[in-house]
Amino acid sequence: MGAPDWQSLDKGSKLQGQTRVMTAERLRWYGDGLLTSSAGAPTEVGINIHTDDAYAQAEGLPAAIADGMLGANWLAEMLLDYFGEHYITNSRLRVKFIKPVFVGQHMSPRGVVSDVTREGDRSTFQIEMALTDEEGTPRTVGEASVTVPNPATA
Amino acid sequence: MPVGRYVSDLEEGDVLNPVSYEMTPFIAREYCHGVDEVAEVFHAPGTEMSDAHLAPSTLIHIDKIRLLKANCPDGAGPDARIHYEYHATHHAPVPVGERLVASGSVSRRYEKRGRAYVELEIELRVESTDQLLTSYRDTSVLSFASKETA
Amino acid sequence: MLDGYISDLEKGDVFRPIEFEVTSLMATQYAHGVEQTHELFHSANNPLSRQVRPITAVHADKMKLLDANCLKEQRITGGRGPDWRIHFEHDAESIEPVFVGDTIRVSGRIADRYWKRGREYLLYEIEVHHADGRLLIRYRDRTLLRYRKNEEME
Amino acid sequence: MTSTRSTVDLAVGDVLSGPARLMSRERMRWYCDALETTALGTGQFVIAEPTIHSDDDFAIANGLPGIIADGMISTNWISGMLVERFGLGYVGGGELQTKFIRPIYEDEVIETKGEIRAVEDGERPVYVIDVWCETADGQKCTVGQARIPVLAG
Repeated sequence: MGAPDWQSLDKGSKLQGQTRVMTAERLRWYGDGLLTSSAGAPTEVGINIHTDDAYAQAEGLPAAIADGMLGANWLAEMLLDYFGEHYITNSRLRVKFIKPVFVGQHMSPRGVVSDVTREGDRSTFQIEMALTDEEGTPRTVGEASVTVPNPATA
Repeated sequence: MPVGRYVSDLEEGDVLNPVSYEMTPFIAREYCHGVDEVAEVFHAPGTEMSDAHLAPSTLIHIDKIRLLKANCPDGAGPDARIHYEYHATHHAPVPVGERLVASGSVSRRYEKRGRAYVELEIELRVESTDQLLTSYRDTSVLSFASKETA
Repeated sequence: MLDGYISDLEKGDVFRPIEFEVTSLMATQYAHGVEQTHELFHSANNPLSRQVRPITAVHADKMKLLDANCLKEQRITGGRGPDWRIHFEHDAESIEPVFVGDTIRVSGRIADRYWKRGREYLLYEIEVHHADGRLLIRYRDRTLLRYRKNEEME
Repeated sequence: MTSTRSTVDLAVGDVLSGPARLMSRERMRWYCDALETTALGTGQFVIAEPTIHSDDDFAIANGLPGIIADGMISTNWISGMLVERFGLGYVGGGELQTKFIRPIYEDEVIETKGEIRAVEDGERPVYVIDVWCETADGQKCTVGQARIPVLAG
């Protein structure tokens, strides 16, 4: 992905992020990252429903499932790719984890611009988003809005 | 049987005992994660670049580490080793899931400006077919602090 | 009820706020955990000229807030409650970026606790303010208390 | 990502560039752990012992002013730039040589660059590319050359 290209987006435009496979390694990297960020010192994740099949099965799940926030971050990355720092400075991201994601599933961030509001020197993009599996079934769905300066004033 | 107790004991002409291992998805993924390499071809099969899951080319450097760990079990020696040159030639993509064999020898050992250098020549092959995947030359400085003035 | 397990929290509970300085480690390690290589999260060498913490890391603020208020289940240091919860919804509005070096104050409450289709949910409302009073992130989070259904509550 | 290139579309003097990255203490640690983890290859993540790349005292005892980056980090950043630009042409048939001519210290901003030095003719043309990493003030740290065959379509 090169420079953010939100200026080419309009109502109906489609967004596409990087397809990634869900792996046990990625789940551990996320767990370590979350705990380290929370603790403020390097911290390793232990056994939980995201890292251990037996533990997940004891909780009624068929196997270990991905932490939803990992997929949420892949959706956030798509926004960052298209909108650059504007995603950081003025945005909203809402996602729901409607179906579990299992190790081995190839997940693709997808989006469509549902509305663009241009007011004064700013435009706000509304985006419907989903993280879909290889069958095209959405497993995480969401919506985002990002406000950017209009080109003339950028 | 180890070739040298320490890496600093290695001499020109020493032939290292080969190491054989399976290139697992874990190895390819963890290495990429350590160097911010996010190309999906190194994380999974079935990408735009390749149907196969491939290992990153730079993992050949870890074959040097494997060979040194196996042949010089007591580590670097009196000083920390500093990597000076990496030179890899790729003959074919390195597939994940295959058993591989890394072999190598000490092609040169020399002194320059008071520092000792060791050059290794390493080859990585598929164990079952002997197909050459990567040839690699690596130069390391055996100590950073120059002994000239010591 | 505060000071017990997370599953003891009730509608109306108000968390004791926490305040801390956002460190480079907190930003870079969270981004690393989700393979966000954009330099925004790893150094000041970016369009905003300061290192930014990913917005999604507000989820780590929730964890820190829970650790400070649910003393029987401090997950960051490896504690756990009777069941592993399942994250269902993440809804973060970024009003201003959270920069490394900022001292932030995280406050929040339990906006709702309810049953739906045999499962029990907690709705958190959390706000992240800069120590100087500016609102940085408004966050809503919905979590299932356990995956296994309670058939009597269907 | 570009995976194949069927024609010579780069000329002598054309430049390549990767992202500018901070050589942070964390990036140095991530590599040290990855090196130990993959060298052991047991399937278990390993935290590396202190080295000149992760421990200030260890580095100073070895005559360095502080921790320095493992040269394979900058080599990998160059390699990543080549993967992104040349795909299988690089991974399956290319060559990369790098030398670590100046240490990279903590918190230096490092840019990854390349420039086409030659395009060798033949049945399979080969790009000869000067590659390097440099600091924000232009000091080269890791320098080398890549040779990458142009893939048939």
